[in-house]
Amino acid sequence: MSRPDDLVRAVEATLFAATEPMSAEAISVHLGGAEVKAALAELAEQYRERGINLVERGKRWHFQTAPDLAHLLRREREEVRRLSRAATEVLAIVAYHEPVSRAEIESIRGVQTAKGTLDVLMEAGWVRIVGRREVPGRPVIYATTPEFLTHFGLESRRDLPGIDELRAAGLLDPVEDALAEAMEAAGGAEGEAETQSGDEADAD
Amino acid sequence: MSRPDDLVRAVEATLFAATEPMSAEAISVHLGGAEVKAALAELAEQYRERGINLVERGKRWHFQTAPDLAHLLRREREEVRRLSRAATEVLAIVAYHEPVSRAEIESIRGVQTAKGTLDVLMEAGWVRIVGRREVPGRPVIYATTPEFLTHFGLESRRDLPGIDELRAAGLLDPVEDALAEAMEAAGGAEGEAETQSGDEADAD
Amino acid sequence: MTETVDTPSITFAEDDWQGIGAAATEDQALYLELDGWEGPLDLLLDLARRQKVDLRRISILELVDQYLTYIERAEALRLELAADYLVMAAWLAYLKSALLLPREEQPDPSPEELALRLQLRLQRLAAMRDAAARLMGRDRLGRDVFARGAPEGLRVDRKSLWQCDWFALVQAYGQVKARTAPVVHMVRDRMVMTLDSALSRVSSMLGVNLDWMELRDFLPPHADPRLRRSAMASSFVAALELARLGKAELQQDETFGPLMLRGIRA
Repeated sequence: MSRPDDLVRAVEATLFAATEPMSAEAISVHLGGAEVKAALAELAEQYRERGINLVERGKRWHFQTAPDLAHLLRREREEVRRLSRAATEVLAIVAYHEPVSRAEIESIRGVQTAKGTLDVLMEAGWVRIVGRREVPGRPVIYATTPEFLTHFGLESRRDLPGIDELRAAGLLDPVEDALAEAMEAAGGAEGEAETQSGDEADAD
Repeated sequence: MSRPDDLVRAVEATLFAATEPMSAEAISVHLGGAEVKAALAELAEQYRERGINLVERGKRWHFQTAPDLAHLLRREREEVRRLSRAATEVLAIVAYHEPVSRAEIESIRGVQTAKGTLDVLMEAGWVRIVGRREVPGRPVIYATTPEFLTHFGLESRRDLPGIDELRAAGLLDPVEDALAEAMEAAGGAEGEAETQSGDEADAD
Repeated sequence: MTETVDTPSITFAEDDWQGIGAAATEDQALYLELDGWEGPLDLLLDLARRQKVDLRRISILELVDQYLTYIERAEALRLELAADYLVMAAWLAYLKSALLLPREEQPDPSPEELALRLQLRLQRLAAMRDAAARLMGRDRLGRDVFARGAPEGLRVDRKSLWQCDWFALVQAYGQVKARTAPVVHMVRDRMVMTLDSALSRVSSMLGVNLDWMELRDFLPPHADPRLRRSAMASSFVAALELARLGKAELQQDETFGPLMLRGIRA
């Protein structure tokens, strides 16, 4: 690697030393107000094929090891918490539907959500309360955090696997909306939702 | 920048993720017995002029921030903070009565004085310890510093107005607590507010 | 398997879900895991997946039959079923009968609508379950990719630049002085009759009169009301004092009644 310019070196050193992902703004403040966006882009490019990469997750940047080297590093490091099936489902529902209330989560899952399930996700730092829905009862609504994006390697929520397809297929809309639409389209005869046809999802 | 070979990438990622410096042997063991010396030398060269360097210390390798950027790791930020009312009182008592012990300050103020208050004044550079009073317990005694005079634009402590002048200026009239607090609040609005209520609250 | 086209969907490939029941091919094994389902919708989805068709083309009637069969057999095995499984069974039985009714006798909402609603819910649950699996399968920080093991950390030392001005300093001292100065109470000048003058007045009046007199009669006549209050207090104390010295006797017939006073000749 060639010697980068001083700003790039400073951004590189700052992000290397940081214990948490940093936003461009935070880096800029740390470096006395320098404009760092170009330096970040340059660094990301320089590290693109190396054993460590510079990545942006939810507007925050950090260095991490390259994903293809996971097998070398994984070993003695099973620190990642194992989520229950219920917790993974709730997390997915929050991520794909946010902001979402507990009742909405439950209506999708068809079961009550144990109090502990959301707590686990909040304790992990992946989900937080973002306010209340202005409907009767003013239920609390939940959304994901920047830490969620960091952990799952998502630049933004747009990177959620399959979210565009799910949205296009209407699968992120409430049942009521889809029902009204389908009844209209199919004349209520066959009860067959002819919205978008699809093929098998390839979840690996 | 070309993609480094896989072994170099693996060594790079391993050292990056390691929680401690690693010897070449330990890296080799971690990577299934690969010969890593050449890869280490290559990496060290590639990082030589970057914001982070790969260095060998006592036969163990680790990444560290480039020495010329070490200042980035520890920065000082100055914040203008207004002295709390309690601290201002203590400072005034020290100025008028120096040298004075903490017990004497308390007896003049009529309220207990937190240790932190004097610490703040010493941190500000306005008060210092000038010795001990030769009485039982040998309490520490405090006095003002030359910086104190400079900051307050005083030639000497004799420039401080006397009791008679204070009385003439109406500064000895009892001030209702509410009024005092209102003045405090109004003054605190500018700059970093030192929230406090009452006399006992001290700056931390 | 249904014919598929080139757009994404929410069906499950046979091997992409390792959930409960995936390995349970025998009915018996399946029943014993009834606890493992997170509610009837979960069980229905699992059954639907066994039809191995796109969820949008699933046969609701077949699904209902399968569900009811499972519930019946679970009951036959005396497995304790949660109430919501039974509620769902009852509802599905109703749905089935409605679906089989002649068209003109259909209730409202139509059984087709109810079936569609169930189908839509299953699709949504399946979509989220699929999404969860894909999310969990990503390169996760701390599992697949790693942050720096021993970051130096960025320290920002906050240094306080204390501010205080001359006026605040002097004013603070003034406040301390004002607060701790000895408090002097100024008592207003009042018209009073001292105890001494009351004593001499009462004893001299007792000397000239041997009859019972009310205490009020000892007070100076036409006095200012404020002086009168003071005189009353002083005269009362004077009367007590004279009684103590054996120079007078006191009598009061009732509480708050007139206090009578009479001199004793030595």
